[in-house]
Amino acid sequence: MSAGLLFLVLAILAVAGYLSGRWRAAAGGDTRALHSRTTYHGLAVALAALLAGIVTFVLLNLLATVAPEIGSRFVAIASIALALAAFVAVWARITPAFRARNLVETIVLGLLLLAATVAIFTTAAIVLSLVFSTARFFGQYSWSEFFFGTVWSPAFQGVSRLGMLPLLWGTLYVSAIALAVAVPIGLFTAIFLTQYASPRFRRAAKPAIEILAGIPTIVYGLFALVTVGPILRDWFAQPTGLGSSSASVMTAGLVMGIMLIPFVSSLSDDIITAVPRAMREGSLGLGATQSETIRRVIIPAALPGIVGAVLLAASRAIGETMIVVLGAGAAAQLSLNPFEAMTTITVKIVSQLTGDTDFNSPETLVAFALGITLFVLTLGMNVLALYIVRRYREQYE
Amino acid sequence: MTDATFVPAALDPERRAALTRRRYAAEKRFRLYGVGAIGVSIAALVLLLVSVLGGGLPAFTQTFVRAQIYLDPAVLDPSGTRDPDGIRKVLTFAYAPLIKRSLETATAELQPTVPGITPALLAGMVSDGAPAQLRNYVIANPDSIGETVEFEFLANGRIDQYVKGNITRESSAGDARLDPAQLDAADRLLEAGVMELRFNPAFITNPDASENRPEAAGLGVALIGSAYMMLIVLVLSLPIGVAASIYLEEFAAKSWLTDVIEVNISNLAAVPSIVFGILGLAFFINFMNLPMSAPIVGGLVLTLMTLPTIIIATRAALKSVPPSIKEAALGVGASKMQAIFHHVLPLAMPGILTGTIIGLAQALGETAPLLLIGMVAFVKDFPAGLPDGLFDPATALPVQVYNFTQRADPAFVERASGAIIVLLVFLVAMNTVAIVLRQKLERTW
Amino acid sequence: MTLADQQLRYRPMDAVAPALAERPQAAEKVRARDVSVFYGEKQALFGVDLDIPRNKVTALIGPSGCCKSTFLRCINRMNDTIPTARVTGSIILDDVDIYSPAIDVVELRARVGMVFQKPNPFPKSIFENVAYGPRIHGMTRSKPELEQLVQGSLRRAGLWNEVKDRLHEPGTGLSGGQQQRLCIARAIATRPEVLLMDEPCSALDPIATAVIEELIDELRQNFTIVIVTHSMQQAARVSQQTAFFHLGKLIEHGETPDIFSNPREKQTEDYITGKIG
Amino acid sequence: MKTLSSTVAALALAASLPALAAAQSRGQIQIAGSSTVLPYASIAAEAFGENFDFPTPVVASGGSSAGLQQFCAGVGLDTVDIANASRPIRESEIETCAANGVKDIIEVRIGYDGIVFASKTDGPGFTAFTPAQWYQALAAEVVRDGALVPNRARTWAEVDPSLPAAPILAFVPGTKHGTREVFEEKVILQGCEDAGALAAIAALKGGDEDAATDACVKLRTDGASVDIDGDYTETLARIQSDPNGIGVFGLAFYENNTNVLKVATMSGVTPSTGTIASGEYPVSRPLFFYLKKAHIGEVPGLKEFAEFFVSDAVAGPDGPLAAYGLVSDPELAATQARLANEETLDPAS
Repeated sequence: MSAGLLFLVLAILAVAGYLSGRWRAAAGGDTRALHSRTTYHGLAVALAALLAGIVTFVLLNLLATVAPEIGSRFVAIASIALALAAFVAVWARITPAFRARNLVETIVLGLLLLAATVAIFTTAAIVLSLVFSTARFFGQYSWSEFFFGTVWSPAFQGVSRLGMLPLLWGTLYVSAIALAVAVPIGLFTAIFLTQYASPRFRRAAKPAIEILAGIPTIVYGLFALVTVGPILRDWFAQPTGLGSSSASVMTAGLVMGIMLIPFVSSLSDDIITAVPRAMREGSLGLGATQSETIRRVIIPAALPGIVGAVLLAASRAIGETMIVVLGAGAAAQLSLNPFEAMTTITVKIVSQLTGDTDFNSPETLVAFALGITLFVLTLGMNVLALYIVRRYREQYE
Repeated sequence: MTDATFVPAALDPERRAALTRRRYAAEKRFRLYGVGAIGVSIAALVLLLVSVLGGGLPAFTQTFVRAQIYLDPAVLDPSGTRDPDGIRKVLTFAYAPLIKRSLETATAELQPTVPGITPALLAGMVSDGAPAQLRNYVIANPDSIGETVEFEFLANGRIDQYVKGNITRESSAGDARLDPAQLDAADRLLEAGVMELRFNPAFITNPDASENRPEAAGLGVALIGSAYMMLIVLVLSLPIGVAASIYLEEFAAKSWLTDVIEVNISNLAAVPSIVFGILGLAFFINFMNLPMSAPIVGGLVLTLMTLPTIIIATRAALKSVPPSIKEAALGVGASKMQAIFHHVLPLAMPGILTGTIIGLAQALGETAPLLLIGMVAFVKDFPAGLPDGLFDPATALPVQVYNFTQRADPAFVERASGAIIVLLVFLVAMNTVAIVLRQKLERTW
Repeated sequence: MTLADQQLRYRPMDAVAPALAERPQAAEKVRARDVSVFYGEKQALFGVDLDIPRNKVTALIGPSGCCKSTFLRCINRMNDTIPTARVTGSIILDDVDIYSPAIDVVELRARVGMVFQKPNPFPKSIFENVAYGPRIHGMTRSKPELEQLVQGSLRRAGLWNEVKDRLHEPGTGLSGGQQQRLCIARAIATRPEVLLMDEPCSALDPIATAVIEELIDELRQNFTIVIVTHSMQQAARVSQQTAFFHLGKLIEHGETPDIFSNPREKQTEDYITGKIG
Repeated sequence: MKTLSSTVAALALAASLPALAAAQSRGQIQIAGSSTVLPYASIAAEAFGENFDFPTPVVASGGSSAGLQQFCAGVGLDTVDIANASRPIRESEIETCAANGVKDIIEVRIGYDGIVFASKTDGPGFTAFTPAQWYQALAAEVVRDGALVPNRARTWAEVDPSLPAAPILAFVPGTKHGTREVFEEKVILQGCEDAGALAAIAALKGGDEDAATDACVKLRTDGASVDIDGDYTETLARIQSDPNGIGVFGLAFYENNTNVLKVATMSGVTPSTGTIASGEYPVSRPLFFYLKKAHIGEVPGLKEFAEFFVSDAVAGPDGPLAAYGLVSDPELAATQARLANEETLDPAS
């Protein structure tokens, strides 16, 4: 019996449960005497049958991965049998006093909780999908070399050196430049739009800027490569003698900064708008100028939210791939010069995973170790962001 | 400290005037920063849009060539029986000489003649897809064998680029794939009206084409793939996201579990998209054995990516509904669940929808995770209808853009920009809907 | 009497009309002439003429939606912050039309302070809340001076004894009544000439209200006060002058006892006796 | 309660998706692997779809490594049928394959990919190179006065006076590319040997040939040699923004862009499908696809497609693959015969 058919049976069972539950509840005649409305009786039967079936199916399938003797036929029959049992059990209990609504609400609450835990399952799945390959990588390559090595040079022939530090440095450097561009511009954009601009200008400008957020990063990458890179090289790097490469940390950082502007500005916009009007009027009523009000009252009040927005933008910068691929070059090196080519963790994840190297070799598996590093990095930043936001909130609420 | 004659310095009118001047200067500066910031953002937007539009609009037109083709029975039906199976056995390779021969006749008629043009060069001016077009026609109309039929073929990508003015005689000098004589012939054919440049809806509706045929490549499969994925994202992430938000916002007690969920959600919003790609590959494809290149996998991965966005927006929307409304419902004897589902949720709906649309728009433009689950693929056949089509191979719009930029023939650059335009149209449309919704339904309490 | 208290009594020269202090001061601090307010196309306030006497409390009363607050907000041009609002007519503060183009809104608001309906302390410490105005206006030269001023303002607002040990805790941590007094302290720290109060007690319990009312009565010595109130009892208790608004029009105004004991207009009488409102 | 009901319905749907998937069967051939082989495979797939009643095969690209990994994941309709690779399958990969039940693998060589050195048409006059020149320009360390010293050459003329006096700026494939391996082996290592450096370094390292080889193929990291992790379009864009640059391209890519690129000879031989097929031009690599024998007969059209791919009409010198830039394999007939007999790789080899 195919699983599709099984689910069809379960669905039919649920519909039947709903209708018959309602009918049985209404059969007493006076529906006003019921504790719960008839719909709830129907839903109780339907939900009980559906859930019993699905839970049995999932559990038995999980069991089947360790005990292969459980066949799919057995799983299907057991699921339907349990669904039927639940159906009958609930249906039989339907009386005017049956607290069907409470039962339905308990089940629904359970479902809501389940939906909320999807986030946890996703995280677990991410960790699981990274951790085995990472373990294989560290079986072939020393962990201390990976975390503290300062040379990144995978090789087809001879010995690869897979030190993560140059990549981490490149990641942080590019992100720092991107934030240095995006945060002031984004913040001032948000301030201007919320505090100074006429409603008409705001209505036109805000969506226009938000379009920047919708442009695929590949477009930004080409923009970096074709336009920004050569301009920076010809106007800044070469005259100052800092470098002659059009692909540089500065190129990628600037373009990524442009990409992040709407990100910072939308978030800050919402946060600034959320600052109570009373706060603003209180300051203006004291004779503060607009800018004094913004600098001394609105920004401090909105600060936790803005910090959160900036950290979110930072995670975004750290995780960005396409712009760096095209804008920053692929050279893994530790350098302070922003006009030199560098590379980031994400770029190397993609390139090592989509490359032509042996898929069992450390050169390919290193991508998973890099992935987990990146994951831990963004996790750390988010915990920090949450901590900051909560601390401030407690202080001012 | 009872000195009544003490006058604070601030009250000295001159100092005060100076201070006021300074304050106004600061105000002006501050405002200028704002104007500057907006200017930079908008300038960047305009620059980007101009480069995309300039490069991509020509992709919506295409050059076509009309030709009279003699469907030679000796080649197409060697057995002479008009047996459909026999006709099918003749491969496209046999059709190419027919086109070559017909074009040769056509050029001979062109007055004045084009010097240096050879049949091979002429045949090179039509798309590589022309033989297949011819073969499909013959299979559909076996009776036409032996007749001369007029066909309209796509012109070869190089010729098309020349007609559009993207390449000139100077810039194509030295191009091994384009002979000056072909350009002369193209000029002549344009004059004669045999060749023309016109709007090409096939760019939207056709599937992708191989690297030899940039002129035939379209976005059809990518559009359907993207649509399927968005459908999955919508169907899954909206209910799950709303359910999770309701739990967290209305029911969750402050506990370690709630904390863990909160941290997880905000973390997932920031996890690099490439990591979701690894997840999709390891979990959905390798563990759950879902097919590669299928919209279902892309949809699931994007759902997981979109969930945090929707949850965050939904929670904000739920929060903005004043507690007094819930209390009013509770006050007339509704259960908490009823109060939320009957009153709070409908009031929060505009905010939830806005968040959902923005989440969908984000998912629509996402490329990196799809690279790892086989969506960067050459897919020629359209996926089936729903729900089976969810498991058929397809690509997605942003991936198609990436795919086009990877190809050797420069004619694909134009198609990449064209695809970006289509993508942007969708994104702008979705964002507009979100904005209109927000403005129409926005409520202040 | 502390220095701060003296400072609070002292009024600076008017920057626009520096010779004003030497002239005999008129009995009216503020004179409104034919003031109308439009929100977009809609007219909200219709040709109001009203004189507000110096160092007295003027109460603006009337049913909700009668635009008392709108009129109040005209006096320090807070309506400027609403993009669609437009004000016509003139409001003369001492000798200066505050709607003339030469007027600096920022200075005006320093001279005409405002206390709002809901307490709105800034998300800063109590001290910083009060010090905010003096700081932005550059009123003090040194830290001790500022501290003096903050202390004086808090004293005048009757809050000093309650908060002197926790000046550096957030102002948002105070009770509603304390918050409102903090906002009053904040407003008087810039030593305004006129203090506008927009239903300052509507969010407070009766005890806190009584404290504020007492405070208003004291502040009257130094400030010209205009208060919008919903409560006729409150108007009767704290004000010397009362103006009655109805549907965007000023119906009548005069000495508070007169208005309450024998109103000239029917509408006023109806309102006072509770027939409308 | 409507919202609630639809929520429940959606959850049920979510739970049933994997089940639906299991019920699916597949009509089309699935191919994954090298992005270098992708263009050829897609041309072949397109032509196959046009000429046969089978669906057009789906060609995914994600690199040889990812393709082979998918290929080796197991046997069955939820795995790919064909993996494209720009290098031969490795021993360890065959082992992983075998461990997952993929035992009978048919190896098919479709032809060769020529690797050429090209620069901007109006750039410096890079017209002729030898491997030794490339080695001396790009090696991280060179032998000078009996010691290994960092390479300090700034211009090509410093390497060899016959070359233009343009700064050294080479865009070479990143270490993820199979092309890089060929480049290292057939240009840099060859150059190292030609220049006599291999022997000199080996002598310096006490006769350790492997260490000498490692030292030879180590490229400069001071910006003279730039790794490109993207594809050739990126190399081209780099060259267009840096006119002094010279890039390493696939022959097919160069042939599609002859109007902006000019190619240099290597050891006096001009790269072309002819010179590469004859072996005169030294830098090329074979391209492969791997086929699961177990899937023949299970996936409709699989063998037909494989045979069509390497048929004379497609992969021969006059076929569409060659027109695109594939160097046709002179031994194509042998490949066709092996495929017809379904000869598999010997797991022991």
